[in-house]
Amino acid sequence: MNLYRRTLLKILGLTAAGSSLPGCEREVHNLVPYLLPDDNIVPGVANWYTSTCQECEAGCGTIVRVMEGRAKKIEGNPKHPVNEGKLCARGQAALQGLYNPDRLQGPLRREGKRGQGQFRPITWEEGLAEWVEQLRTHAGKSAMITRPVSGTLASLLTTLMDSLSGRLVMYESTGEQTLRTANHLSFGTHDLPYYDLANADYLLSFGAPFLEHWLSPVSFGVAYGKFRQGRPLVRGRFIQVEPRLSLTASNADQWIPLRPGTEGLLAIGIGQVLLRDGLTELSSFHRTSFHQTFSAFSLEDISTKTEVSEEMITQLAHELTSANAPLILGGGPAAAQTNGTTTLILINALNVMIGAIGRRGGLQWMEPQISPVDLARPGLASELTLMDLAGEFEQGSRTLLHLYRADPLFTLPPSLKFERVFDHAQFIVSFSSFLDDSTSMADLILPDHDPLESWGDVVQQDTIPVPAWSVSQPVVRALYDTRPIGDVWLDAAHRLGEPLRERVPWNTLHDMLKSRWQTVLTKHDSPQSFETRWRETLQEGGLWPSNIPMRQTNTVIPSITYKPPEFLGNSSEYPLYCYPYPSLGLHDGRGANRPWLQELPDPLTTGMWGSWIELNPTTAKALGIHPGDRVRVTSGYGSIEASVMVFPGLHPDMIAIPMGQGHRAYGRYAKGRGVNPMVLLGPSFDGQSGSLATGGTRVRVERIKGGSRLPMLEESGKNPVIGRIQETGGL
Amino acid sequence: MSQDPQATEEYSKTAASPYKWEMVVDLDRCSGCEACVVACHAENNIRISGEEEAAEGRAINWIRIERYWEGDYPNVKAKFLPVMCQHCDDAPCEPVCPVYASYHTPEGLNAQVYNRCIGVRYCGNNCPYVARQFNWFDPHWDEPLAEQLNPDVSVRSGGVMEKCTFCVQRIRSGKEAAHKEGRRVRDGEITPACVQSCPTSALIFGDRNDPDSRVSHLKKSRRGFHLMESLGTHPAVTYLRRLSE
Amino acid sequence: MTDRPTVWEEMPKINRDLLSPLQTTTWTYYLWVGVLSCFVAAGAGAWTYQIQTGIGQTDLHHPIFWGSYIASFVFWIGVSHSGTFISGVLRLTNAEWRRPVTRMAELMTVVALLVTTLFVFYHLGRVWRFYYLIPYPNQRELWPNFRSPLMWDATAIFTYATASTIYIYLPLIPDFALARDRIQGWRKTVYGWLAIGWHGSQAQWRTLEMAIRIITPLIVMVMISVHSIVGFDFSMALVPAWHSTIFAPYFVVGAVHSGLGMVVIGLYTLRRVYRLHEYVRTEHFEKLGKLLLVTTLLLAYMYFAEQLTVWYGQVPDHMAVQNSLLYGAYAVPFWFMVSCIYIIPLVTLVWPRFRQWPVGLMMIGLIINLGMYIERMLIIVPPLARPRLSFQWDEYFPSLIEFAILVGTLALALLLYSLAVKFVPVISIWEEKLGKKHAQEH
Amino acid sequence: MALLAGSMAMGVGALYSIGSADLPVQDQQPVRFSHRQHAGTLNIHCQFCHRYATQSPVAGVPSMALCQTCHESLSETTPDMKMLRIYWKEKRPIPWVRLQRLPDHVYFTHEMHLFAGLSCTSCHGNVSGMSSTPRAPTYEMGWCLTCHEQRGASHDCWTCHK
Repeated sequence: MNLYRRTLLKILGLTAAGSSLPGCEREVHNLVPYLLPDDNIVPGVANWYTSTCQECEAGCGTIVRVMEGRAKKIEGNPKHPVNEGKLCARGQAALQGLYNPDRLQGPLRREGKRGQGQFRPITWEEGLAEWVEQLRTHAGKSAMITRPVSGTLASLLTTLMDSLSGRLVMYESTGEQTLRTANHLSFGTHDLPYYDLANADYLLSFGAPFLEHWLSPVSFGVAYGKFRQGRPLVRGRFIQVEPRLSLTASNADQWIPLRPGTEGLLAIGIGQVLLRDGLTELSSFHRTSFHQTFSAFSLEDISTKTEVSEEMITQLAHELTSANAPLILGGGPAAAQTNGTTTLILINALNVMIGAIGRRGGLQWMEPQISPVDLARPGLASELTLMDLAGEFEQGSRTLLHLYRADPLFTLPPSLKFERVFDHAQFIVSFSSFLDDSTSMADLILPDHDPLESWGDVVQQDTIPVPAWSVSQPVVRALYDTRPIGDVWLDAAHRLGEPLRERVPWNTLHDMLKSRWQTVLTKHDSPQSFETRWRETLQEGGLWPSNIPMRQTNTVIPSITYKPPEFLGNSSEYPLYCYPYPSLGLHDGRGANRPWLQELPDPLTTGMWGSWIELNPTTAKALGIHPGDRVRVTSGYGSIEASVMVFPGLHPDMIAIPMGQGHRAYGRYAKGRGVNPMVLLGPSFDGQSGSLATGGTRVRVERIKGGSRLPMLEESGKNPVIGRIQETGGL
Repeated sequence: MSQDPQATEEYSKTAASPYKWEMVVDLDRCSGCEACVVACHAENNIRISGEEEAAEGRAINWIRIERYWEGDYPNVKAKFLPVMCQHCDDAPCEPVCPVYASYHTPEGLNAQVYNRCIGVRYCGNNCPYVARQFNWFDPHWDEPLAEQLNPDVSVRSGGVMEKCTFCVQRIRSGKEAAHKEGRRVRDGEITPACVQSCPTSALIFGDRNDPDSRVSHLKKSRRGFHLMESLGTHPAVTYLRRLSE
Repeated sequence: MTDRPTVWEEMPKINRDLLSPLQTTTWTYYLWVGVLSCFVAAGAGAWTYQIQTGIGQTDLHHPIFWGSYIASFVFWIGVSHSGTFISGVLRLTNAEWRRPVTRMAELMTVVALLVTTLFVFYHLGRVWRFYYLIPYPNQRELWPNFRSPLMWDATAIFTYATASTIYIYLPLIPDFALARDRIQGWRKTVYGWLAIGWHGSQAQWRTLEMAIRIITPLIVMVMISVHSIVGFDFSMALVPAWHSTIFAPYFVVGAVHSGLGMVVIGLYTLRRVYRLHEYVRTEHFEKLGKLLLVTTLLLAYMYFAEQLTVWYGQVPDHMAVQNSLLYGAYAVPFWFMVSCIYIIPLVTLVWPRFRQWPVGLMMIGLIINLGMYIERMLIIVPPLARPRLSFQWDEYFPSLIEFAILVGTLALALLLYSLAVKFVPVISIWEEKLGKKHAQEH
Repeated sequence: MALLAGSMAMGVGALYSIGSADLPVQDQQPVRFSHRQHAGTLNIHCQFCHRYATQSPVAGVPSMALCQTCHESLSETTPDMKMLRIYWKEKRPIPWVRLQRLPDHVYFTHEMHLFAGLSCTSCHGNVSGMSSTPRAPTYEMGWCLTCHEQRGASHDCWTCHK
């Protein structure tokens, strides 16, 4: 802390921050001048620097307001094609990552036993030396688990892990592996299409939470605004089908609940009607296979199994055909079952039937572009891939573990026994900025800069109409004695000597970044010098070529056999389905150390600062449970205790729990708060994509003693005496 | 702020100010994503209340998304209503303040002067929109979270009422920029933090005195209504009804 | 006329009886004062803690911005009306039986007013900036807002405090003179000052009586306006169930109701402690009982009328409040309050025999005041707890700090009263004598 | 009676003057800088050192490097010049004592006041005649208002309060 204070005084001109806090009136105020003037800083005047949001993988462009060396606010970059100047709650809260009181301030070495959480500060030299030593010892046996990174850092890490014969695993718990697999099986490409919501006039969504966290929520938000009110005379109609009324579903004109896991069956029903009533024109290739697929069940059967009436199925099919530009999405709970990939392929087939492929207001792919930095990054890993990695650690073929902004011990269900990796790893190095659940198991921590302090770039070619190659630059000087992960890896590579040194000759990630961008910016043969172009790029926030032609896609949907979802736990002992969903603010838990996000009320339950169990009112009544009661949820794999919120928009046979809480570490705001629903989940996978079926475990709920006051924004909701109010006046 | 004589004439001598700031909330666009809430917290130095105070119902939000349930499963609907200070032309909070901490600016803003407020909280009672929030304790930020605080906005001490200002600091700097260039503020030049962040563009802000501003156009929409119109508070926030069949 | 000499013989006894509290003090008194002081200290500590840490030590939270402090403010203002009502109104109506009661009631007025102002300060979020409320010339060129009912309130209470101080002081002058002549030590000097040269000349008596005759109707008018204005604090607001025209008279009657109850308690206690059975007789209790019956009926009528109008109107905003009272979250305190201030007094006080039972009346006084305290809370809290946006509906119950301050303040009131008893005769000696004389003349 | 009147007058006076400005404590600067020498004798323009005044809310204190542009070529004739040299050599900024500070709830911008044609001396006094800069006239609200009134500038609270 002392160090930090002194640094600040040197760097910053006016100690004005003190005066903005109350209770300091009696202090003597000093004016501390700069030693050397910084031409970019005018005291009292804000500078805006472009950057790229790295809170999720959408890659929104941002601009950061900086005054006197401090970042004040993050807003969307108006010129950026992904988010058009808008930014979600989580992106804006990135500031509290930068200024988080629990950030690691320098390299740490474990003391005491692993997992005890005791560390002592060391110097970078010590840390690097030890790490390089370990890299030598465990040559060819290292692995790295990281949150998805892209751009230069991705290619650096890929190159290095490649040279070290290491294994690089990019894991994201909401990486939509199911969707990627389904799209690959349907359209033969790994790229995700651009879902042209803005120009659609009818949207049928099978659970896709596109206004919350799905793929690129801000760009979907922008498109949703246009879809509803952006065109004169046309207002898009939106139907959402899913067992729980999500935030996205609550925006729909109609929410159709159905039995969990039967989304694919409903898609078959709709397709069947489309085919039966001749409402679709298909190529001969598809006609036979589709007929086979879509006539496997009778409509009556489908209606019983999905709990959606036959009339509704017919109506949906007819609405789809009478719309000019209908679009169908699938995701969220539909993808979170053991049959997730099949379901999504069936939904893709529906999109083919309504002619949405390659159409305006449908699914579009752009021609692949050569990005400034090569895209040689591995695909995202599924949970099964992680299991495979764990196996390698168990066998001893991997012994050195690197962690970067990934917290598998928190995001994976304990039933997967991923702690095997930590038990068997002989040495664990983490580059994370926080002591999260996994990093606190590390032996050596070499903390990275915050994204706002470091150079980087993000390549986004999925789910947008034009590629966005965004740059992020350090908008504030590093607060602490941390080092950018890229620089640290380059340093290590140089210490390891040839041949690594030759493959990555740069000293810093910044050098590497610039040299890579040089090839692109000069390739676009403009008369200006690279430096000018580079400065322009930084001012713009990146590069996004326009007029990218659309790619013709071949649909390769095979003949599909629908299989019903499988659930762990028998229905007599565990009568309820369980659906843990990513929280709007905390996502899978990475936002849990940001007080703004902790205090952000969940939009539907209005809960804050904690966890809760959502129960349908009828179910709650049958179980004799009142709002605010404490319950224990038990599955065959674990149990959690939390208070109940009665949630009217939930399938009666289902409970829902927000993810993101229940950290064992991760700083003062997150630690020990709420419960982690992952504890309940068993090893249930969607075989095709290898994704964990988060909706695939059954549970039971029982009331236990006690009750607690869960913070809620809705005052009346806290109090069962007042109950629920129905009036909405003129909304 | 001081002006050249001509501008002064224009600003203070005429009863009507050149600007009248208003907002439109399109409920058909609002998705309830709460980007505005965090934007507001970041911009306006809103305190972090913490779990305990939040449980006591004391979490401060200048803009909140109210959620109203309608119907029962399976025909249940959740409707969102963003509520912030409505900057009423006939604001009930203004006449009741014994010390003039709450007053109306010539530009139609309902102002709260924090350093004048002594915390009798009458204004809070009298606001039918429950837009006013009170600082029950002194604010606190764990170091170094306070580095983020916006120097353009006062940090409110305990015992003081606060509420949405339509981001007056942004209005002020927008007007200064326009004034230095000797022109009026252009439509869309000034955006409060919530409006700026709103992904679906459900919030629109502008000058009602400019007949061509987006706010002026949207206000005339047939979907438009005011919250609790019958109370006669004449809010500066117009809501556009959510459409449904 | 035959008893004439006896009346004059009684005079020294009256002097002795009524001055005795000023002259002798028992150990129980010291104990009582000591205990009260402890409570006051606890309350003061709680207040200090609240100022240091923040007004959040209360259970207040939006949308319930006002709570027990304002309720207590209204309650104590009501109590302070007892003095002016008993002595002012009864003086105006020439009710002879008032004589032993007036001084006790007037003392109550002053003590209650002091306590009332304290509640304003407890309530302020930034009490150290209280002077913003005072209209004084300042370099900021800022004035308070006279459109605010709170400013009306402040003005009214200031007027009432000034007027009632004068009102209690005037009839005290002859008694101070009496004390000056009979008590030695430092107090003699103080009484000398306070008696401002009273020596009982015919001219002085005439002036005094004239002054009292002038101020009495004035103080009654001030009293009515003061509590009307306290009612305006609420009825001027836009809050559902506050915005009602009946509030002003309703508040006045309510105040008198609790004030009378308080007088009965005081009368009973002082009579017991200082053995004033000769002066405070069953007759007094019976008369006060009748008055209480009147206020009970009046108040009940007004309350019923108000609730009836709300019910008949069926405006949803107002109905939400009424429902919460009748059978919602506030039903228990509501029905308890209704029994305390309407039902129990009504069924007991209609019996003449009951009215002649001092202990019973004292208990009715206690019940009424308990009920009125709750009633004040129920006027303030439920309407705030049911704002028009139902998303914000909430509940409130005073916190421990609030209770500590409330109890401490009650102790302070009792302490001040107990101290006052040691300083001024609790029964106006000269008026008592005058009464005896009148009685004899008739 | 005179006592009473006197104490009342004092009370009202105290209330009248209650403001928010700093009290003149610890005005001793670490280096005794003289505005008379710099702005007076040498006639250096205010904005040569306080260079942000026209473009920022704050006028800014000159960086050490800016001091050094002149002082580098000057011989150290006074102990304070030596002090300055020591600070510079040690690469330490001089912790100037802040003499003029507005509370957090006040919005004030040098930029707009200079744009309106005010001169620095209007508010800061004739510092070019002062060897040691005193604490400024208390920037009380009434003082601001007087000028705003005279010049017809806005009286709206939110012009200056944030």
